Amino acid sequence: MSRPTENTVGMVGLFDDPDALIRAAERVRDEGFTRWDCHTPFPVHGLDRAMGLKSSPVPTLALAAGFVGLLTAVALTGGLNVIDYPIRIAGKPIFSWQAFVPIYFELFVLFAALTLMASLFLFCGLGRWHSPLHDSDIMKHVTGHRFAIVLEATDRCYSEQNVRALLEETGCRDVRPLVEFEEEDSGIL
Amino acid sequence: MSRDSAPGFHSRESMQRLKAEALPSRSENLAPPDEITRRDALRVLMGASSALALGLTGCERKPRRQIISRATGPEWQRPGEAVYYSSTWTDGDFPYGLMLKTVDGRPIKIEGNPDHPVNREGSTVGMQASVLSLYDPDRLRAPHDEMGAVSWEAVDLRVVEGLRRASSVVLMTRANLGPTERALIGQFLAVCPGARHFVHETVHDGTRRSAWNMVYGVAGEALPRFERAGVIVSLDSDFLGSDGAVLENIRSFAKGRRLADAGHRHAETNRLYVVESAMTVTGSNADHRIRLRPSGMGLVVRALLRAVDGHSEDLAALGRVHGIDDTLLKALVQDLRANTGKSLVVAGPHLPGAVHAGVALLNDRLDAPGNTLDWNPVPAKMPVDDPEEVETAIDRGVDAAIFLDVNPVYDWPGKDFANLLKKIHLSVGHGLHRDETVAACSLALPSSHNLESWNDAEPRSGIRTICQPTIAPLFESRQSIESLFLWTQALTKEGSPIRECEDWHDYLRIRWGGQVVGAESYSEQREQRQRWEDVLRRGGSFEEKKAVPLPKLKRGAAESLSRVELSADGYEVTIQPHHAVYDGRFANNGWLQELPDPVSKLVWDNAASVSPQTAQSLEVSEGDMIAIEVGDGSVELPVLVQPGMADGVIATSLGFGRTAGGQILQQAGEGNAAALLGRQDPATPRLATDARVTKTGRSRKLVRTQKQFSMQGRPIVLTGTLEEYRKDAGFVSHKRHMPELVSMYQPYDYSKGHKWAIAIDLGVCVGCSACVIACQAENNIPIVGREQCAVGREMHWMRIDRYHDGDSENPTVHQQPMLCQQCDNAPCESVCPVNATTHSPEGLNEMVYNRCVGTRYCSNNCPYKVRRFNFLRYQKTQLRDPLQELAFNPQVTVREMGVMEKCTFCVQRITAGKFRAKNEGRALKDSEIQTACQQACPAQAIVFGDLNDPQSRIAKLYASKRAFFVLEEYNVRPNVAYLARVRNPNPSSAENVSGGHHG
Amino acid sequence: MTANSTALAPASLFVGDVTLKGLEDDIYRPLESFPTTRWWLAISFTGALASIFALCAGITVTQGIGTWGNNNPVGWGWAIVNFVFWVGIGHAGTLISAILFLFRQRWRTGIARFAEAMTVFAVICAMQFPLFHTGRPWLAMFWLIPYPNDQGIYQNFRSPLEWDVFAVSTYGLVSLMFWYTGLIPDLATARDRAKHQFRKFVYGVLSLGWKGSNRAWSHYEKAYLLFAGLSTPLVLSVHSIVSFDFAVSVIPGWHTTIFPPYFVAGAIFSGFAMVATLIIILRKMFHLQHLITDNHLELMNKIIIATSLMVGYAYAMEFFMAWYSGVAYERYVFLNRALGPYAWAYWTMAICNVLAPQLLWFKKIRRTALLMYPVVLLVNVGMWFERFVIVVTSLHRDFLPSSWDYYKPTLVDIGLFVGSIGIFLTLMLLFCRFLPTIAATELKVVLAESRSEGGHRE
Amino acid sequence: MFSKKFERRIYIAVAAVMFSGALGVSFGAYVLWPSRREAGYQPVQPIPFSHKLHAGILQIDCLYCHSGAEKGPHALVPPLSTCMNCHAEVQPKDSLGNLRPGIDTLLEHWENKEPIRWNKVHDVADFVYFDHSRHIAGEVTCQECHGPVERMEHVQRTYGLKMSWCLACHKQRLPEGDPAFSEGRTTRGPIHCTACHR
Repeated sequence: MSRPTENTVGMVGLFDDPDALIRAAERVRDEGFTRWDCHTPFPVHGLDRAMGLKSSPVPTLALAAGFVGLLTAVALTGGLNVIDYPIRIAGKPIFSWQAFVPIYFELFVLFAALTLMASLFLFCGLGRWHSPLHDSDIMKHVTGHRFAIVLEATDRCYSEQNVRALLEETGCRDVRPLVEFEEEDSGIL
Repeated sequence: MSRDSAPGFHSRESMQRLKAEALPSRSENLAPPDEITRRDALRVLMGASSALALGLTGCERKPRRQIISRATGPEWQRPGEAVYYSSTWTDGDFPYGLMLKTVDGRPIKIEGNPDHPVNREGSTVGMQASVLSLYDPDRLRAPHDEMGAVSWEAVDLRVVEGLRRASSVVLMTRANLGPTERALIGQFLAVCPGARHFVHETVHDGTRRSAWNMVYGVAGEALPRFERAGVIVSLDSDFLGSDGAVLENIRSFAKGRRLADAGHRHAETNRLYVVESAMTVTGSNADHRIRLRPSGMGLVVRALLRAVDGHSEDLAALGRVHGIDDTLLKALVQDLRANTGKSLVVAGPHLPGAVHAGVALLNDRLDAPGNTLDWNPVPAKMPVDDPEEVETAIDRGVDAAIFLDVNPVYDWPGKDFANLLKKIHLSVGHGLHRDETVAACSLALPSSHNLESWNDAEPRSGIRTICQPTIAPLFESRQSIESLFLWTQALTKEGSPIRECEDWHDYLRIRWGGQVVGAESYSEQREQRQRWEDVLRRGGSFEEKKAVPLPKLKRGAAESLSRVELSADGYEVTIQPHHAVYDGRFANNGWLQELPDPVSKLVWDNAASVSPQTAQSLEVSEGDMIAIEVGDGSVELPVLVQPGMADGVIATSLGFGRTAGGQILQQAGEGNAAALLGRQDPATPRLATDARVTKTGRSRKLVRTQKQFSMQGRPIVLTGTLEEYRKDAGFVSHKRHMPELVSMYQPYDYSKGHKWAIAIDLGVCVGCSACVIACQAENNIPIVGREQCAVGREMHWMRIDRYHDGDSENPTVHQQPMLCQQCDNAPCESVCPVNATTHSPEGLNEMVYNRCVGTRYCSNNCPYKVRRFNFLRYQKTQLRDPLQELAFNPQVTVREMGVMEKCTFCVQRITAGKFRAKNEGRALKDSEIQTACQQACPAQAIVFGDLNDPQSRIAKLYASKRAFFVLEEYNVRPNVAYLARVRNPNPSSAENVSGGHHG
Repeated sequence: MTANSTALAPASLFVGDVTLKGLEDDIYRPLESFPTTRWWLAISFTGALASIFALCAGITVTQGIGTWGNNNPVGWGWAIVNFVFWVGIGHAGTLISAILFLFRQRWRTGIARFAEAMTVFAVICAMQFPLFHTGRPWLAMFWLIPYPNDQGIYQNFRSPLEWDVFAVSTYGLVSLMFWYTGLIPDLATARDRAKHQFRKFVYGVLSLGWKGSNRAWSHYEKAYLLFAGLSTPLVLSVHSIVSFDFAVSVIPGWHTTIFPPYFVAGAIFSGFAMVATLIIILRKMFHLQHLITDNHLELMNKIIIATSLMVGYAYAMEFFMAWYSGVAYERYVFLNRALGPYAWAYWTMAICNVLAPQLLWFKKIRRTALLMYPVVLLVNVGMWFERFVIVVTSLHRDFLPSSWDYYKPTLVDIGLFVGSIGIFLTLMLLFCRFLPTIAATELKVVLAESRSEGGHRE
Repeated sequence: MFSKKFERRIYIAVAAVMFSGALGVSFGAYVLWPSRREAGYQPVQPIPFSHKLHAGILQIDCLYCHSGAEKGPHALVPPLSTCMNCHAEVQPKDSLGNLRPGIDTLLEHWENKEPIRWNKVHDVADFVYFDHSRHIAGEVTCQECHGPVERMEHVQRTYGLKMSWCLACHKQRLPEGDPAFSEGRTTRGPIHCTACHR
């Protein structure tokens, strides 16, 4: 096993109170940081605005996917029961769209829901397990009952002293460097 | 070559050709089916069952098959194509003409011979089911002696030796013997000096025949001509069910019931009065039905006789004694008097001679002879011998006994026959199965089946029919009469003509003039051969002869006989042949065991039918066992409560309680009613008037395929009276409320091409159930067994629904054949998720078995409940032997477990008919295609055809004002129209019950 | 302030002094301790029951539907009864989660996770029956799904059974995703609480790398809201479509327009009853009375009364409509239900579903687990009988009296039902042991709110 | 624990599973696709009968031997007597003067009146009720279903004979005014179920 190397990749400020976090976030936002995030055990009301996040594109995507599902359903029922092989059933018209409505609805919902799930992967970083947060015990606080603000070293505005000062200014008593243990890469696997 | 033909027979031309090429001899072309045909027979859903995703067939390609090309193929027979043969049904109670459909050398379906004047195309359930018995794996397959299987040579040696040495020989046969058989028996008796011939049969009309013999002075039988009768009175005669040439009776009775809308104001139908003890098919069709104990029948006849002459005081007495409404009787008498020369009285064969003598007098008084009554000097059945005579003969000592297709050990109306058999040194049992008698004999010889046999019959003067084999014997069997022929031949001196005959077939052919010994010129030979082939093609010779008039009645003899009184001091028991298994000879036939009784809908069982009141007084309910004792005979039977039975009467059937002869009959009910035969008076073996009945405390669940007989006031079967009909031919519209039928959708256009439909005339359907078995035979419908019937899973695609109406003790009966209605707006179709049931442009509700996944939703959603589901592997359970596969119709897929099935209007016949017409470049003719049920129906109540042909019979029936659809108000647009039954009750009778209910 | 709004106040959803840490400990305790002997006994019992299902399904597939009690008029028997029963139960979860979420009912958090799990498991049970009830399941499992094939024939999209395929599979899938989405933050908590490396690894993989990032929360909350928004009409549609199996037919007693709302109400009714049945045991076993409080029970009981009245109304309305329609067949079916050979089933249903829940008008009963327990049990029984009455009594006597018959289940029928209960309970037990049974993250929000509320009050 | 390497492994694993799944399904579907599997079947026959010679070069009409095709459902493989119509005379020999192997076998069977067991090349499931006569009457050439038999030395199955393949032809729309319109049919063949299944 190769020796892990230790890199400091950012700075973490831990808070006990969500309101303090919001205040800190507002500061950080105003300072012009871009590569930073807050980590909370539960969604904190007002934090989005404090962080200056844009509203999520998820609803639009889901709606679009729903319509794709609807069209798929129309194509499926119409294509198979009307165009491909029109069979007389129970004296009903070949294109008995009334009877296809349940399929239309279900596929609308199914497609929208699948898109929601996919957008979670896409936008919420699901499926990205690796994070320096795990390497120390910061994550333990975050999923428990404390609130963290993380500023990444790659940010343009980042410098260790600056950031530490900034966080302490906002009333953070627990500022820690974010450390990443990097194992030496050996091949793809 | 061309000859007259009744209109509307299936594939007339091709059949003529095929019949012309009937088999020249047994040895040629009768090879057992080879492998091509075996494969063709097996239209099983094998592919579909293994076809998974993508319609894949697992890892292997589907099994590869071979085509076997013969060295020389018979030119007239193409694989897979049907060939028809004429023949005769010699197995049953009457030798009806048969038309046998064979495919690749195996008979698969039996129809009536349309040329046969007695039955025409009609067939009985027994005839239809005969093909199943042919392939019965339980048949005795080789001759056996006490030690085991032996060769026929050894058998013949032993029998001939035995007969030579014997000083006393008994030959026992059935009553239904052809003229050639009778001739051969005569020759046998001549060469075997100690031999006596006895005829044994439990179902016979000996009592009636001997009464006729006495009153007319001549042997023979009276032939009722129902078609000419305006008023028919039946005294316990089930002439539509079991008495006489039933197919002819039904046809001629229906003739007198059929109505056409034109001239409905003056429409006439016959009127049927039934005085009966048990509820029968005939009673179910009565316009007036009187319940009466058999012992009262004599009184009725005498009272009627006097009343017709104007002395009606006896009628009132009858009312007092038997509780009969005398206004009805008075109306009946009036009717009879008004219809002199057009009325007919018949009495059941089990009734005592006094009744028959009285009936003869009454008919004479009503001028029936020559009008509604003819004479047949040559009855199909020989008179039955007195059982006591046989017993005495055996008691005196018999060295050898030969039993040809009789089963006395099972149904002997006397002493324990098995014990009698033990006294005989050499007993020879010849039978289809190893039945009770064959098993008890020293030699057990397998008989060939009807369809493997040569024979003939002469049921009427001028009608002689031939029975020819359509398949070589499947086993090492021999026709029983052929055995007798060979033994006779061996006993005969060299040089006599019988020695010249090669075999029984030869003997028969010579007697038919098909071959004169020492052939003359070539042209003469050719003419003989031509004549013989003509006989084979037509199925016999049917000469148009003038009806034989009834012999002059000897009034004195009749009057004295009619005065014989019958004592009655107990429960009265009548014993009738079973509607399906007859006297027990068909007990191993699953189709027949599972055919619901037309009256009680009972399957697989025998029962003691009693009226509700009798059941109450006996303190029994359905299924409770009662012991019936008559004289020294007794039987234990489960009770069946049957409305319409006369109080104090127990009706039961023969044919159950078989103990040997196959696996199917093991499932059937116990209780052999033959134990009661002739115990009170050997002269009236099937009637007892002093029976003792006790409750045993045991019970047996009776399985009935219909449990509810009330129509619940629903407009299902619509009926009206003749008076209503005369007033308004469209009386059905008043019988129910019909809302306006609206649909969201534009209906499909069916005006192009064909539009198939069926019309069923309820006015002429008597409910005989021949259609049910015909359907089963045509469509490879499995039997499911007694246990499965008990949980309501019978598979019949067609059933006869029966409803009781009015008086709960003596109900009016409505019957309705119910089959898939092929609805244009079929509720079943829209609910099938996999498109397994769809609608054809010809209006058929199609069912694709290989697509069906078995959700049963279609069946749930069927308002008529005519769909049937393969809950288990019914075909597999039924097929105990690959042999049985040969009975399959190769044109119909055999359904596997988990598949829904239903009536298709015999789509295989429709397709075949259409293709034939198209290939011949002509339009389809009306009635060219017949469904199996239609073809079998003796009353011609079912008509199938193309509604788009305005000249077709079906189109005319659809236009009839009597036509209605069941559940029409649901707007499913069925394609089966029912023609309302028009009953003809006497308008002057108090009991003027009209059927059909409103709301 | 009305009692209701008090009950709905966040503070009323906890008993005693609950801290964020304590709450988390209480919820995660079962996951982090070794299973008790009781649990092992319970799961061996339910596992044995579940194996009965496998046995009976095997018998059915190899020998045919003939091993069941179905016959000719009664083409559907216990299998479809069980299907509708389980689907009905499967409705409470999504309903509690989605609809109550949309209505911002805070009390949902205590029971939502559990109810959602119940949904997923009930749908799993439900899905078995339509498949095994077909005569040829080995074909049905393919031929009901549209995929390219060489047969050239496809499904009939007019059939309610085909709608079922789409509805139930969509519902199952969406419920699963909804449930799992809710689980992700809690799984992350489990991961971070884990002491053992293996446990950490498993929960780590399952939580898909959740880091509680607010950028993620922002999308997550939107997505969750949308899941709720989609699930709400879905849950209504699914049981409507299940009811179409009957309502679209022509059979008297089935062909009724009241069925969709009646079925949905019934589903909610049975779903809440089943949640109550199980959660009362759960909170006792895992000592969660302070998180799943009597307030929760009372609120559920109120919904049970409400839906019981709806169901009762539907029963009455069916009779009224049968009479009012003037159709003899309809009238007969309902008279036959109440007075015919299956009257015992009908009255069992009516007593369990309409009469028994009336006890819940008493506050004492509503708030006492022991007293309400028999009532909710009876509702479970009654709702099974409701489906039995609908399926069997309508079929056994329909239009033509000639085909009328009686239906009796066989041991295989019973085995399949008991087996499905086994499957359900086994999954439930596994769930209780390996996944957080209460939505910890959401409860933390509520707790936080209740704190701030409390703070305001002080 | 959740290193980049771990992450990468999972990605690779997921990608591999998805890829191989997709590959497996498409390959399986390709290999097992029924018409593809059924097509090309060419069993060895007991007599190396050459359709190329008889139907192609000698131009014997198909219906001469397969005489049932015009008249009924089965086309029929001829009885040996049909072969002997010609081969009683035509008995080609090889350079050594021996009878050609096929002829040899034929004559042997004919002498012994022994049937020949041919391997069935064109076969459909038992629940398909195919009728040759209707197709011949509908002017469907033999080759449309059997392929260019007259060019085949040994017959092989050209098409899979699966339902979708049948339907492709049956579903072809007829031109307006076709006589079939008067029968209510607008496609080349009937497409309702009982046309082939019952």
